Order: sequence, then structure tokens, then C-alpha cells
Amino acid sequence: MESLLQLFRDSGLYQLEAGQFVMILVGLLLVFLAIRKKFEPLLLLPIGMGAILVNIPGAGFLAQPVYDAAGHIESPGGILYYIYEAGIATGMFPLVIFMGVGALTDFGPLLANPRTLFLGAAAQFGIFTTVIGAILLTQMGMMDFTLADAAAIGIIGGADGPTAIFVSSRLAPDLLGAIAVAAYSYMALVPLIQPPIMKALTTVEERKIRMEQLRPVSQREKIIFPLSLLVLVALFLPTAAPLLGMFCFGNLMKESGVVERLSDTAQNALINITTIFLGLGVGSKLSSDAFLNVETLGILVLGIVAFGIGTASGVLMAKLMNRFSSMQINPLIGAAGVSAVPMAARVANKVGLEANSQNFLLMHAMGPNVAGVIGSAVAAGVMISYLG
Amino acid sequence: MESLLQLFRDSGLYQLEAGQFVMILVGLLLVFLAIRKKFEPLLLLPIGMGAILVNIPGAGFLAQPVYDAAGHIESPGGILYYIYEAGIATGMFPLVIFMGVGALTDFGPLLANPRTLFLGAAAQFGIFTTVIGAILLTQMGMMDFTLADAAAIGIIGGADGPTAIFVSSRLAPDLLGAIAVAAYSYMALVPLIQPPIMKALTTVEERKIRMEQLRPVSQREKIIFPLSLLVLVALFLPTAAPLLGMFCFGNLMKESGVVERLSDTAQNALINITTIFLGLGVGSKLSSDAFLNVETLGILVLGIVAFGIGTASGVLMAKLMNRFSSMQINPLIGAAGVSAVPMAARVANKVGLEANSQNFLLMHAMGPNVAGVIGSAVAAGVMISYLG
Amino acid sequence: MESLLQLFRDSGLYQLEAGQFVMILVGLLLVFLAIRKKFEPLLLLPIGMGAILVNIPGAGFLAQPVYDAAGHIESPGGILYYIYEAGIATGMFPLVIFMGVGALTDFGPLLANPRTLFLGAAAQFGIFTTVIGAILLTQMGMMDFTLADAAAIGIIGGADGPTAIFVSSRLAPDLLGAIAVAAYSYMALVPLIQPPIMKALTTVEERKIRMEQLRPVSQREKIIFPLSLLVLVALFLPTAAPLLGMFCFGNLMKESGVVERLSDTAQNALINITTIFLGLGVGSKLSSDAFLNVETLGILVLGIVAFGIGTASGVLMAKLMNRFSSMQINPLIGAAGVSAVPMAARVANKVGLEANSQNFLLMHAMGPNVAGVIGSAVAAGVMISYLG
Amino acid sequence: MLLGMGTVFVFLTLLVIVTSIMSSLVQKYGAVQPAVLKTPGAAGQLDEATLLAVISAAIHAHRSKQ
Amino acid sequence: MLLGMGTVFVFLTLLVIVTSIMSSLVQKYGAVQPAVLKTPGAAGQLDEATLLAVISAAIHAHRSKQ
Amino acid sequence: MLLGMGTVFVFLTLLVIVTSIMSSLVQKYGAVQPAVLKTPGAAGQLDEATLLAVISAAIHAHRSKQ
Ligand code: NA
Ligand code: NA
Ligand code: NA
Repeated sequence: MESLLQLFRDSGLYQLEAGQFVMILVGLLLVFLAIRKKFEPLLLLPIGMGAILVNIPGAGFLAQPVYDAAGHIESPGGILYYIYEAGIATGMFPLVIFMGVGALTDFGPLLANPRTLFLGAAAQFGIFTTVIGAILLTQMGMMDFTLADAAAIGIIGGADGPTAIFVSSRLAPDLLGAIAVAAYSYMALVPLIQPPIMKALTTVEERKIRMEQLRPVSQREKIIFPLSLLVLVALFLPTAAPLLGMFCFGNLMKESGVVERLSDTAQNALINITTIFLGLGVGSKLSSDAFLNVETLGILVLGIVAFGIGTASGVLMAKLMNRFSSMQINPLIGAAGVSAVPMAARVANKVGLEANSQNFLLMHAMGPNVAGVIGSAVAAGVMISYLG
Repeated sequence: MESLLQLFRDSGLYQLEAGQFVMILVGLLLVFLAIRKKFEPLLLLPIGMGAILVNIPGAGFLAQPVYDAAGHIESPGGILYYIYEAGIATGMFPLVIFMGVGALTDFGPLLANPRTLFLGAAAQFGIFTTVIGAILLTQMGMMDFTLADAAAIGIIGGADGPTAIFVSSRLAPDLLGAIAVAAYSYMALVPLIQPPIMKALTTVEERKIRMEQLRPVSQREKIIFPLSLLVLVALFLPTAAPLLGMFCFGNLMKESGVVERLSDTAQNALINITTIFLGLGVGSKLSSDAFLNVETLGILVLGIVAFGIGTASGVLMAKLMNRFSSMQINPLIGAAGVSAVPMAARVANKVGLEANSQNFLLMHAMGPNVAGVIGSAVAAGVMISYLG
Repeated sequence: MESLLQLFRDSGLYQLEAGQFVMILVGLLLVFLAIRKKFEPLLLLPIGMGAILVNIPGAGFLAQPVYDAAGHIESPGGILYYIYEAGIATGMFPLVIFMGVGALTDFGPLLANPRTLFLGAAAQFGIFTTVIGAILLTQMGMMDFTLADAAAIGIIGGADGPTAIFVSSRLAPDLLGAIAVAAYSYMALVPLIQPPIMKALTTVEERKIRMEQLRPVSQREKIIFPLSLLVLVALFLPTAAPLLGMFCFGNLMKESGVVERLSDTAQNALINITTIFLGLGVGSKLSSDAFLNVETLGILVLGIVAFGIGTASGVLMAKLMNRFSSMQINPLIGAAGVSAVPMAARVANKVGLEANSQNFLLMHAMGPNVAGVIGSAVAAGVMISYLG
Repeated sequence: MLLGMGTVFVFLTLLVIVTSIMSSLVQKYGAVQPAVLKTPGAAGQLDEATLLAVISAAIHAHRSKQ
Repeated sequence: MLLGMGTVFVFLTLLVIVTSIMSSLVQKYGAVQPAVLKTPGAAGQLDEATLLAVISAAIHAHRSKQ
Repeated sequence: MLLGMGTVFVFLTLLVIVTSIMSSLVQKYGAVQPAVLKTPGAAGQLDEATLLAVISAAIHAHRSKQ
């Protein structure tokens, strides 16, 4: 009888609080969006599962380990505790992912047309606007964000998941779950969010602009570029060095051609293993008290504002550049400056094809697209430099 | 001269105790069984090597690291110490393996015939009988098992290696080595242990029963099933959530079809890496003082009793179900309810073919076989709930 | 304004010290040698990148984490700090690499001609001579090496990267960076360093010696060999057991043929992941104060001396063996006894072909080549036994 | 221990019921069998981008020859 | 240091002896050369199960047509 | 925040300049386009060794038949 009571007291039904129940539903929703709507499934599926697991009452997924005096484990911790502490609190997982993304990135289009870096810079405008927005909301008493929180939220506008997670883990660990979910959700929504903004800010004539074919880029340029970027980071913005250093390292492994087996592993086994655990670890931050509050609403709203402003800034920057140069840029590719590789570039290509069925912008948009990755990592470095 | 003496004092010959020598032989035996007899080589080869390494006197494979006051390493620990503490004491390795097993599991046959879950439940009967047996042996003064020890030993009857290791690491870390060796050895011995029991409990007519072809199962059912299982676990048996949560996550990665690269990694690189280290870590528990005692004998005897009772219960449950249903089940597939995927299902198929050369039971036996995995994880949750 | 100053104070330009600048150049040089000259790129590329990253002022790659009283992370550590502490200070990475190397090694040629083990022994002569050299340099007041330092430096002559790193991490962590760089650089320079020594010590007639075709070696011998080696290590030299135990384990996984998926993973995903992090971690030891001093110069000089003596000893040992045996050995394969698998064996083959265009020594040289791996691991065990 | 075994049975019985209901609902309402699309997922997106890139490059090259 | 070098030599000499004895024993008693079976091991068992499953499914399908 | 945005722009402008200079230098002096050699690196060396081994074994075998 005693045992039966014990089992009942251990059961989820007995312990489940309303908040946990809602968060399990949120987890199921994320899983649904990942599977049915193909919303960034590589991240949202593990995040959703992590959210479900962490909200099972009594399952102890976040339990802290207890050690005895001799340093032996008396009671082991939960798997999500270990994953979060070892991989996310330390910043290891986003950095390893960034290395893998570097090994997957081709800087060829950017090197063929380095001016597209300005588009990647402009699209970070959303980040900084959002920070101001978050501060204003706090001053108006509607939300309660510190400056560090505001900076972490702003990075959502960079449309770069690992960067957002890395910055949150340093500046606003409590908001990490909501920020990561917002970042990946909006990245998945690029095909819905961007086109109306792109069309509103451009004329049909502008969208029809055909761009010159890109020159071929030599292997040597591709090898020297990540090293140049790294040296510049070292000299001028060391706080961006963790993210961009690992990114350049990954890219150099790929482009050097001498360590193919390492590059393959960085692009496959290693990034996949890390992605599984990163997702679970981020999901473990989706507890009801951290997620079910007005701040999350603020993060979602500010995030989409940042995203929209970033998109608009990229497009407007392209139009501005066309005023001062004879080599015309199709302003649609400016929208790709937000990152969200390669979704944003494909959206630019698609909107371009709608205006002119012979206008292939994909490769041209890949330039600002990877520039956007650099841009948001630089913005992250600036934030950490001011507030870290 | 001094140095020569030092070298001799460091040598294995000088330091080797009889117990260590015997355990090295045990390790060599496990390696032999793995290579020559193909006894679960994926686990028994690393376990055997771990056993050899940990019993080399003076090699320090289990040495604890020493830190100075500033937290720097003064003297590093042994590799098996790190593997055991990081992967097994924490429960990480068995959980990651369970995720991989989930990604390798096809619930189709179970979904086509969900009644086979009862067979997977019945086959856990051996677990609980064994617990009683262990308690009796202790009360009779023949052995010295706590209730927690008894529970961990019982899980051997579940014929599921990672579950046994996970439960042992929580309830009876000192017995972990012997329990894991017993579990994997008996899993390897399924083709020897099960057939006599199966034949003793069935008539030739029963063994000839032909089963209806299984209906095709839609992808949608396969996606919803792991989520349903997870919700049930969350509501009713949260202590089973670590094992079954990771298992469902792995299965969902596979069945969702949207994260193939993660699923591939979980099924290959990640499970392989974890298996290598899990095996070494389990082997490190095979020290002479932990293994060479009467308790190990008790574990081996109780383990095989549990295994036999589980097999018998599965078969008898199938016969019982035939009494109450017109849709006849070949009782042989009940034996597959012990888990030991896919060996037990293949044994059922083989014994079935002996009775009727046109009777292919394999797919039918896969239902109770994967049900057995769920069943022993549920039993593990019950044990941890009572005793953890 | 305050912020601008902050940014400038954070910038690399403001903080960069001359030493760091030089070390970044050293890192770039290593990257250049890896990519352009194909100097052991698998290690030197990550080492070079690690050296660049760790010398970026203010980037915090080696920052120690700060915990609050409750054990939560207050300020996370740098990625290179975690990599070094978890993988190199513990000795884990070199041991995992050694397991992978074991899984990549074919002992066939050695088993067909076990006498080549003597060549692998002789080539370790450089190790011990160098230790004496380092001690002499210290006594002469030119350098300042402890006995442990001297032993770690000597291992460079073993021409085996992971062994050198493992020994350094135990005996001379401060010199680890310089020793690893020297070891891998000289391994890459095998085609330049060895031929003149080999030619100086042999006559054309000797270099023309044709060796008998090797007998086929059965799978059973290949399975028993690593186990025999392991038992000998256990009995006579336990301090070599970490390195040789993991090596034998890897080799057994390969040769047993029953755990192919583990063997594949050890040879690919696992060794690649570990190599990436090992390289970065070694690079993190290339700080200016650890590298830019006269000791590094001493290490480089002693290392190449050790390498040269090892090469010469191998060749001379082969000539000595020819005096006492009718079965003639081409002395060129003695040079392969230094390890540096398979580069040294290929060099022996190439020099042999120059003397006689029909003389294929490659397979014969693989025997001493893998014997050299065993030899330097044994030498490492001896050093750790005396000084550890 | 009977209790333990009972719990296992009750839980798996629940699972049988839930699974059966789920399957019949899916078979009833999810009439249109979702073709097993091998969607490569976001992982495949880079490859797809590469593919598109190759195609557009080819078209460019073709056009520039004319 | 001579001692160190000596140890290396003694150890490898022991290894030469043990290896030679081992090889001659294997060649003498292990006369029947074990064919290098590429046994897939337990890892391959699932694949084998799948294979068997495919075969039995095919047989079922074949039979149901008749 | 204007400052932050300014920093991003200044940094990326620097990168544009450095990249452009680098590219023009490479195109000027690195005239001979380095063929994209798929050098297998040290990792491939073992395979290469194996290949060489197979070749030399084949030659031996061929010769011993004569
Ligand atoms: Na961005
Ligand atoms: Na079971
Ligand atoms: Na060596």
C-alpha cells in the first residue's frame, strides 16, 4: 500500500503543474512545426523534445549531481543538466557548430564581389534597433530587461542560431530558451517574413536588375580570406574572436584541401553530434517559469521587429550603393544579408525570378548571405565587448 | 642499480596479485568469447579489454586525478577513471546508446499488432521473480544483497544491456561489472537458452500456428507512436522517462524523416563512439575484489533464472491470449518479449521454421521483441521509483 | 565616448604585445607549412590555428571559468581552456588517437619478420642520447631543463606525435607546445632529414640488397599478437600500458573482424574529432612566454639530433644483424624504425629504388616502422617509470 | 514485487489502448497516406543550394556562349 | 640512460621471442587457415534481420498473389 | 547603439578593403592558378602506402611465377 502511494506520488499526474503541462504542449508544438512544417527541423526537433523531457515532473532531467566528501558521485545528475552545463553554459556547442558551419561555407561569391559585405553589415541594423527597443520597453515599465538581456534579444535579428545561443549563454542565460526558439523560428519563417518587405521597398524595375556573372575565385584567395579575416578580428575586435576564430578555422580546413578527413568530420559527424546535444540543451531551458511570462512575448515581438528591420536595411543599403556605383546590384540580394544561410539567398532568388524568369540571383545572394554570418558575429563581439 | 630496482618494483610481475591475474584471464576469456564465439562482440570485446587493462598492477587506469589548491591538475587520472566517471556514473552512456537504439528501431510490427505489447510485459516477470530470489538468498544468509542490489540484478532478466547498466549505475554501482557481463553474456546465449524452454512449453501444433500477414503501417502512426509513449511515461511513470525519453527521441529522429543527418549520426558515429567507451568503462568495474566473490556467482545464477522465467512467461502469456481471442498468436513469439533485439526474434523464427518450414515468424516476433525493450525500461522505472 | 574608449581598450591593437604578435606569425607559419608544404597538415593546421587564437589579446581563449559559491558558472572559460584541460592535461586525446592508430595499423609485415622489432628498438637510441644531451646542456648552464623535461624532449626522437604529447603532458606540461611542434615538424621532414644519413652509413651494394618476399600472415596470428603484446606489457612494463593498451585495443578491434562498425569509427569519426581538438589544444600551449625562449631553441636542436641518431642507430643495427644472420636485411629499412608511419617506410622504399629500380622495400620497411611505434611507447613507459 | 509486475502490466495495457485508438484515428482521418517523402531537411539545404548554383551557373555559361 | 635503452631492448627481445613462438604454434596447430570471414558482428544483426524481414515479406507477398 | 552599428560598418569596410587588396595581389602575382589538387593529406598516406604495398606485392607475385 505504501509502495502504491509512493508510485502515485512519483507519477506525473500527481505532480504535474499547469505550467509544466503547457510547456509540454509547447514542446509538442515545436516538434509538430519541425516535422510537419519543416521549420528548421535540425534544431527545433531536439529543442522540442528537450522541452518535453525537462517538464516531466519527477523525471529529474535537470537534477544536479550530489557528491560525497570524497568527491564520489552520491546521486548522479540528469542528462540535460550535464548537456547544458558542459556544452551550453561553457559556450562549447555553439562554437563547435560555428566551426562546422565554417567548413560548410563557400566564400567564393563573397570574394568575387566583396562589396556585398556592406549588405551583410547593413542587415545587422535590426540588431541594434532592437536593443534600443528592449531598453525602451523596460523604461516604459512594460518589460523588465537589463541591458545585457536587450543585447542578447537583439541578436535574434542576426538570424543566426549559434550566434544567438552563444551570446545568450554569456549575457542572458535565463532568456536562452526563448531567444533560441525565437531565432530558429524566425529563420524558418524567412520565406514568409521577407518577401513582403522586399517587395514593399523595391520597384519591379529594380527587382529585374540582372547582375553580371561572378568571376571565378582561385583556391588561393579562398585560403587567404579566412586568415585575413582572423587577423583583422585579432587586431580590432578580439571579443568576436571565439565565434569568428572557430568559423575561420572550419573554413580553412575546408579550403586548404590538405585535411579533408578533418573537414568531412567537422561537416558531418561532429556537427551532427553537437546539434543533437545543443538542441536538447536549449530545450532544457524551456521550463515554465523561464518561458511562460510576458518577457517571452516581448522577445518574440522584438525578435520579429529586428528581423524585419534587418531585412529592410539590407535592401535599402543595396539601393543606396546603386546610387554611387555604375555596377548595379539587384536590391533583393540585400535581404539575404540577415544570414539564415541559405534560406534567405533562396528567397532572394525566388522573388527575383518572379520579377524576371531569367534572373538567377542565387549565387549573387550567397555573397551577402555569408557576409551576414560575419556581420552578426561581429555585432555579437561588439555586444560582448560593451556588456560582457 | 636503484633505477633497476625501481623498474622491477614498477613491473607487473612484482606487483601482480593472484586476483588480478585471474581477472586478466577473465578479460581474455571475454575477448575470446567475443571473437571466436561471436558473443555480443560489440560490447564484450571492449568490456574484456577494459577488464584486462584495469587489472594491470601499477598501470593506473583507474587512478584518481590529484588537483592542487589552485584547481590545476597535479597528477592526471587514468583513462578508465575518466570514462567511468563521465559516462557511466552519470548515466550518460547508456542513455545515449538508448537514443541510438531508438533510432535503429522500427515499431512497425508492434503498431500492426499492438497486442504483442502484452508479451513484452509478460516477459518482464522474470525480473520481479529474481528480485524475490535475491532477497530470499540474502535472508537465507547465502548472499548479501540489499534490496537495491536485488533490483539491479533482476534487470538482467530484461535482456537489455543499456537498461541493466543504467539501473546498476543508479542502484548498485559495485555490482555493475558483474551485472553487465551477465546481461550481455545471456543475451549472446539466447540461441542456446531459449529453444529448450520454448519447446518444453508448447506443442508441435502450437509451434505450427501461422500468423496473418501484418498490415502496412503508415509513417504518421510511426511518428505519433513515440510521442504517445512519451506522454504516457510523463503522466504515469516519470522515473522511466530518462530511458524511454531518449529512446523515443531517437525513434522520432528516425521516423520523422526530416532530420536524416542527425538520425544517421545517432545510429552510427555517436552510438559507436559511445559503445567503445561504455564497454571500456564497464570493464573497468571488473576488478578482482568486485568480481571474484560469491555474489558474482549469485548474480550469474539469478540472471539466468530471470532469463528463463522471462522466456517462459512470454510463451505462456501468448498461450493465455490465444484462449481469449480468435486471432491466434504463435506462442513462440512470446519468447521474443525478453528484448535481446533482434536475436530473440530470430530464435523464434528459427524454432518456428523447425516446426513448419513455411512459417516465417520473424516480423511477427519483432513486435514483442521491441515491446520487450519498452517493458524492461518500464520495469527499470518501477525499480528506480521504489528504491532510487 | 566612454564606450568608444572601452572598445579601443578591448581591441587587439591596444593590447597586443610584441610576443603575442610574433606567436601569431609563428601560428601563420605553421599553417603555411601545413597547407603549402604539406607538413603533417592533420596536426600542424589545427596547432597553427590554436597558436593564433590563443595569442589574440583579450579574446580569452584560455580564460579559466569562474564559479559562484553554489557551483554555478559565473563566467565561462575559453574553448581552448576546456579543450586543453579535458583532453590533454588528462592524457585522454593522445590515448584515443593511439587507439585509432592501432585500428589503422597492420602488423602483418612485422609478424612475417619479427626480427625487425630489433630495428624498432635500436631507433629509440636517439631518445636516450638526447636525454643525456639535455642534461649536459643544463649542467653547462646553457639551458635549464629538469630531468623530467629532458625525458620529454628525448621522446621527440621517437618520431611519434601522440606519444610525445602524452609523455609531455605527464612530465613537462610547460614544454608541451614546443615539443609537439618539434615532433610533428621533424616527422614531416623525414624525407629531407633521413636520406643523407641513410646514404652516409651504407654502401651502394648494401642499399641494393633484395629481401625475400614476406610470408602470408594468418588472421589468427594478427589477433593473438596484440594480446601477447598486452600481456607482456602487463607483466613487465605497466607504465607503458596506457599507450600500448589503447593501441592493442584499437588493433584488436580491427583484426578481430567482429566489431567492424567500432573499428571504422575508431579509424574515422573518433580519431578525426580527437585530432581536431588535440591540435587546437596543443596550439593553446604556444603562448609567447612558453615558446619564445632559449629552451625552445634547445628543444628544436635536441629534437633533430635525437631524430638523426635514431635514424643512424636503426641503419647500423640492421648492418649489425646482417653480420650474425644469413638472411640479409637491407639496412635502409632500419631507418624506418623511428616510427613516423608510413612516411619513414616510404623514404626507405624510395632510397632503395634509387639504388636498384627493381627493389621494393616498402612492405619490408613497414615491419620496423610499426616496431618503432611500439619501441617509442616502450621508451615512454620507461621514462614515466623512472620520472613520473 | 507483484505490485511492480502489476505496474508494468497496467502501463503497457494503457499503451495498447492508446496505440490502438491512435492507429484507428490515423487510419480514419489521415486517409490520404502521406507519401514517405525523403525530405533531406535543412541539412540538405546547402546541397540543394549548391545544386541550384550549379544549374544557374550552367545556364549563365550556356547563355554567354550564344 | 643505458639502463633505459637496455630495458627497451630486453622488452622487444622478449616480444620477438614470444611472437616467434606464437607464430610457429599458430602455423603448426592452427593448420586450417581460418578463412577471413567478414562476419558483420552484432552490429550487422539488425541489417541481417532486415534482410530476413524483406525475404519473408517477399515470400508472403508472392504467396498472397497465388 | 549607433556606435555599435558604426563599429560593425567600420570593421566590415576594413574587411572589404583588405579582401580587395588581397584578391588583386593574388590575381597579379599568383598568376599561375594553382590547380585544385585534391591532395589526400597525411590521412591518405596510409591508403597510399597500402596502394604501394599492393603494387609491390603484385610485382613480387608476378616475378615469383616466372
Ligand atoms: Na546575420
Ligand atoms: Na526486456
Ligand atoms: Na618511434
